[in-house]
Amino acid sequence: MKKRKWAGTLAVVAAMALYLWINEPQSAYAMHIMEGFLPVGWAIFWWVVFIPFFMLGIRSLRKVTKEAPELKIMLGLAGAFTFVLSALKLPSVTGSSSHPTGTGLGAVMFGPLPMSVLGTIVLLFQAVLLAHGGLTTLGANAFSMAVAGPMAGYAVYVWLMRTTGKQKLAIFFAAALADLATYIVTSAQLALAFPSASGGFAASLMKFGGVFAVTQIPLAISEGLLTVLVWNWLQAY
Amino acid sequence: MIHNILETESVSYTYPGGRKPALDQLTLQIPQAKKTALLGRNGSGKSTLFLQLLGLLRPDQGAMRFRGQPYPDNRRGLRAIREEIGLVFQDPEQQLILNTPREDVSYGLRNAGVPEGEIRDRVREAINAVGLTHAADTPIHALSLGQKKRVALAGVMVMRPRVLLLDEPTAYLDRTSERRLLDELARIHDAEGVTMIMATHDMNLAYEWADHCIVIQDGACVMAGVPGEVFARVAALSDWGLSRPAVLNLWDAIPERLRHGHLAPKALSDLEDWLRHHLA
Amino acid sequence: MIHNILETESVSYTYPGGRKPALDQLTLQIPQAKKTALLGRNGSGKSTLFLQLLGLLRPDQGAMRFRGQPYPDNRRGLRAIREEIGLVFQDPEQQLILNTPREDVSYGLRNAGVPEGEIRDRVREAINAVGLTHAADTPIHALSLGQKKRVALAGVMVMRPRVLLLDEPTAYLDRTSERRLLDELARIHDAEGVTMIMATHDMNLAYEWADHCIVIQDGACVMAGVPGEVFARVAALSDWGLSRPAVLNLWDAIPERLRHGHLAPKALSDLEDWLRHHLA
Amino acid sequence: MILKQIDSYSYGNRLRSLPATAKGGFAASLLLLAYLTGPAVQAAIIAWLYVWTVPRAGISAKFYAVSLGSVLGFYLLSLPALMIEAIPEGAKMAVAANVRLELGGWQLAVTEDSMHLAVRLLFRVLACSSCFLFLILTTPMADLFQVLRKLRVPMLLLEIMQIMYRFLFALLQTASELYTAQRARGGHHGVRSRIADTATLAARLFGRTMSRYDNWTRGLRARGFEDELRLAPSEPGNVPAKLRIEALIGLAIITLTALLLPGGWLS
Repeated sequence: MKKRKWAGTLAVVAAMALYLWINEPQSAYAMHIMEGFLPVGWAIFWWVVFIPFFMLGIRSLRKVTKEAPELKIMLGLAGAFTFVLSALKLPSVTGSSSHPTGTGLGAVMFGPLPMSVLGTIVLLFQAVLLAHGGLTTLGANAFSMAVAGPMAGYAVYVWLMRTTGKQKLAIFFAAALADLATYIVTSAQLALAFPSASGGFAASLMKFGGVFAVTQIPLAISEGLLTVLVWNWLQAY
Repeated sequence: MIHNILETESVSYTYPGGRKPALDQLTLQIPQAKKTALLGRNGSGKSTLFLQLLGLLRPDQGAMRFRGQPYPDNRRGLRAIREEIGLVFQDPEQQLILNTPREDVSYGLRNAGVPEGEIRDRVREAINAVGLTHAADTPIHALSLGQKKRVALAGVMVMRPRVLLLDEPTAYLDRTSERRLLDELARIHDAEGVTMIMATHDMNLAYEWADHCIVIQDGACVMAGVPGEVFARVAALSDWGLSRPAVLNLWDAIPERLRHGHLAPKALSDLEDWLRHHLA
Repeated sequence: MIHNILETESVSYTYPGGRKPALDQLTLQIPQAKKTALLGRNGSGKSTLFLQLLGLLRPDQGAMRFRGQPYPDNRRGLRAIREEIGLVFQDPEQQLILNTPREDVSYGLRNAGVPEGEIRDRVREAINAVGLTHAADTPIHALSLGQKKRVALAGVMVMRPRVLLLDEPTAYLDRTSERRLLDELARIHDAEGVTMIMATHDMNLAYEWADHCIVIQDGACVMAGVPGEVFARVAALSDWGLSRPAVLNLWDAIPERLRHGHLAPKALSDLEDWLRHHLA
Repeated sequence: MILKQIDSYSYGNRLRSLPATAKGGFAASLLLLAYLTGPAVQAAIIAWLYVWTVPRAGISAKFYAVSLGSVLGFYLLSLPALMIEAIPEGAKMAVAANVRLELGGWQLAVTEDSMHLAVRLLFRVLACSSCFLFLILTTPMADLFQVLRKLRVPMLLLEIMQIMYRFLFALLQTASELYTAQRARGGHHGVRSRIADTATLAARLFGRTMSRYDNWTRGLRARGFEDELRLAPSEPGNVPAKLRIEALIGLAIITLTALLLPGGWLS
C-alpha cells in the first residue's frame, strides 16, 4: 500500500515539475548539481577536494594583482564575460539547445588556475542569480566545472600544440574536452553518491553517464566549434 | 483616405522582471509612405514598440497588423516581415556586427540567401549612397559615430525595406553629421516612397521633419495627428513631458497683427527668413 | 585681472596606436570660478583634454599648471589633484563602481580616508541634492540613464572639488532631465563658486550657459573668449564644424533699427520675451 | 529572463531591509536541518519557507513555483538513472523489484529501495532548495557580499566579484542587444547560422568588454582607485521582534522534533 502511495506522489510531482519546466523553459544548465541533491557526506567531501585547487588559484591571482592592481578589473571583466557567454543559448547539433561553459576558452586565455577561481565565481553567480546549482553542492560543481574542465582543456591544448602545432585543432579539443571532462566528473560524482544496488559504482556511472550524454556530447561538439569560430574572430580583431 | 501600413490594437507588453508594462493597451496607426514621428520621453516605450513591430518581441495581449494582415506567429512569416521592415538602432554599436562596412552591410543579404554576385553590387551601391565609398574597408571601430550611423543605415537600406524604423537617429551627433543624415533620409524617402517612423525626443526635429505625429506616454498612445495639431496643445505637451518646438514658441510671441495671414514656419531658419522679410 | 586655475602649454598627446595626435600643441587657460564651455566637433580632443587635466593621461609634450603650479609627476601629487578636480564622464557607466547610489557615492570619500560617520552624512546630503533619496538603495543597473548621470554627479560633488569637468553632461537626456541637471549645476556653481568646464557640441547650451568659451579643432585651441565674441565669427564657426546658436541667427534676422541699443538675448525664451515686448 | 526577475525581487521584496546576516543565518540553519532530517520535517520546512517567501516577502506564487520547478529539472533528468536498475538476463537480482521489464538481453527493474531513495531525495531537494531560494529571492547581491565579507572570504575574491557583478548587467544588455540586432537582420536561422552568429556575438562582446576595460580603469582612477577596491560597510538593521520570535520558536520546534520524533536522532 505504502509503495503505491509513494509511486503516486512521485508521479504527480514529476508531472507538475515537467509541466512547469516545459511551459517556462528555463534554459537548462544541465550539469549543475542542485541544492540538497548530494548526501551530506559527499557534499563535504567535494568541498574538501576542491578547496586546495581554489587556494592555489587565489594565490596565483594574488601574485599577479599585487604587481598590477588593474588586473583585478581585467579579471572581473573576464569573469563577467564568461558568465554572459555561459548564458548564451547554443544550438547543439541534435537540435536541442544548451549552454556553453566557456571554461575551455578561459583556460587557454588565462591559464587553468586563474580560471578555477573565475569559474567558481561564475558558478556562485549562477546559483545566486539564476537559481541553477546551490551552495552545498558548490564544492562538487566547482570541482567538475572550474577545476577538472579547465585542467583537462588546458592539458589537451598544450599537448596538441606541442605535438601537432595546429592551433585551431588544439582550441577545438580544448573546448570540447573541457566540456566532456566536466560531464564525466559530474557523472562520477553522482555515481559515487548513488551507487547502483546491483552493479555498484560502475553500473551507476554508466546510467548517469548515459542520461547526461544525450545533452552533453552534442554540446561539447557545438562548444568546440563555437570556440574555434570565436578564436578566429579574436585573431582577426 | 489614408492607408495604414502598420496598426497596433491594444498591445500590452511587460518585460520579464519589469514592474510596470512597457506598452499598455497601445493602439496606433502608421500611415503608408508618410514620415511619422513617434514622440515621448526616455523610457516611454518607443524602442519597445519598434521591437514589437519587427516581431522580435511578442505582445502579451493585443493584435498587430502589417498591410491589413495580422502578424504571423511562425518564424518564417516573421522573417518575411523583417525583410520588409528595417530598424536602425539608436546606438550603431548595437547593430553593427561584422568588421568593415562592406562586410557588415552584406550581413542581412547573406542571411536572406541573395546570390553573392548580387550582394556585391547592392552592397557597393548602398555604401556609395551613404557617402562611405572611401571607408568601405576601414575597420568599423576606426570610424566616427556619424560614419557608423551611416553604415547602420546602409545595412538596413540595402535590404530595400518598405518601412524604415529609426530609433533616435540624430542622438549624439554634432550638427554637421545630423544635417547629413537627415538629408540622406530625405533622399531615400523622396526616391523610394519608404514609410518612415522616427522615434525622437527632439521636438524641433519632429516638427520640422514629420508629416504625422504620435505621442506615447507610459506605453500608451495619448495623441496622434499632424504636427501642427499636436504642438498646438501647449498645456498637454508639458503633461506628456515634451517641450514645444522653439520655432512655435517664438512665432506665438510675435504679435498677432504681424503674423496674421501667414503660416507658422517649420524651422528656425524659416522664421529667420520671415523676420528678415516682414519686419524690414 | 582674471586668475587662471588651470593652464596648458603646447600639450600634445597621441593615443597608443593612434594615427594622428588627439591633442596637438594645445595651449589654453581656464579662468577660476567661471563657467567655461569647451566647444568642438565629436572627436576634436575634448575628452582627451579632460583625462589630461585629471592626470589620467600624461602629455607626450608640453606642460600643465594647476593654480600656477606645474603638475606633479608622482602618484601622491596626482591623487591630491584628483581630490580637487572632479570629472563627470560622458557615459556614467564608466564611473559608477559600487552597487547602489548610497554605496557608490561613498566610494571616493572612503578612498580619501574620510571617517565612516562623516561619509554617511555627506553621502545622504549629496544623494538628496540630486533628488535620488527614494532610489538610494536601488541597484545602479536598475536606474534610468538620467538617474545614473545624477548618481555620477553626486559621486563627484560629494568630494567637494574646486573644479568640475563635465563631459557632454546633457547628451542622450530628454529635455526634462536635461533641465533638471542644468538647474543642479547652476545651484552648485552659485552656492560653492566651483570652476566648471563643460565639453559640449550643443551651441545653444554653450551660449546660454557659459561665461567663457574655448574652441578646439583637431586637438588645438583655435579660439577663446566670451561667448558673444566667439559666436560673432560666423564664417569661422562653420570652418570649425560648429553651428551658431539659433537665438543669434534669429537676432541677426531682426532689422537693425529694431534691435538698436539692445543686448542680444542669451536664450530663445529671452528672445520670445523680447519679441513680445518690442514688437507689440 | 530569470536573472532579471530574481535580481529585481531581491531588492524589491518586503524582507529586503532585514539584515542579510540574519536571513543568511536563518536559511543556513534550516538548510542544515533539512539535510539531516526526514520527509516529515522537510515538508514542514518547505511549507514554512513558502510562507516566508511568498506571502511575507511578496514574491509571486507563480514565479516561486516556476523556480522550484526549474530546480526539479535536474532531479527529473537523474530520476531514470536513480531508479532503474539494468541487469543482464540470467544474472540474479540482488534485491526485490516492484516493476520489471525485459528488453533485449537485459532486465530493467525498479526496486523498492530505489523508490524510497527517490522520494526521500525529492523532499530533501525541495526543502534545501526552498532555503536557498528564500535567501536569494529576499537578499540582493550587494548584501550577500557583506555576508561573505563577514565569513572572511578573501578580499581579492570579493573585489573581483564586485567588479563582475557591476559589469554583468551591462554585458548582458550588450549581448541581448547584439542578439536582437542579428535577428532583426535575419540572423540565427538554422543550426549552422546560429553557431556562427553566436560566435560573432561572443567575439563582439569580447571586443566591447576590452574597450570597457580601458574606460573603466580611467573611471576608477579618477575616483581615487590605487590598489584596492574599498567596499562599503554594511548598514545596520534590525529584525522586527515578531519575526525574530517566530523564527526562533520555529527553529526550536523543528530541532526538537528532529531529536525526539520516532526515527529521530535520539529515539
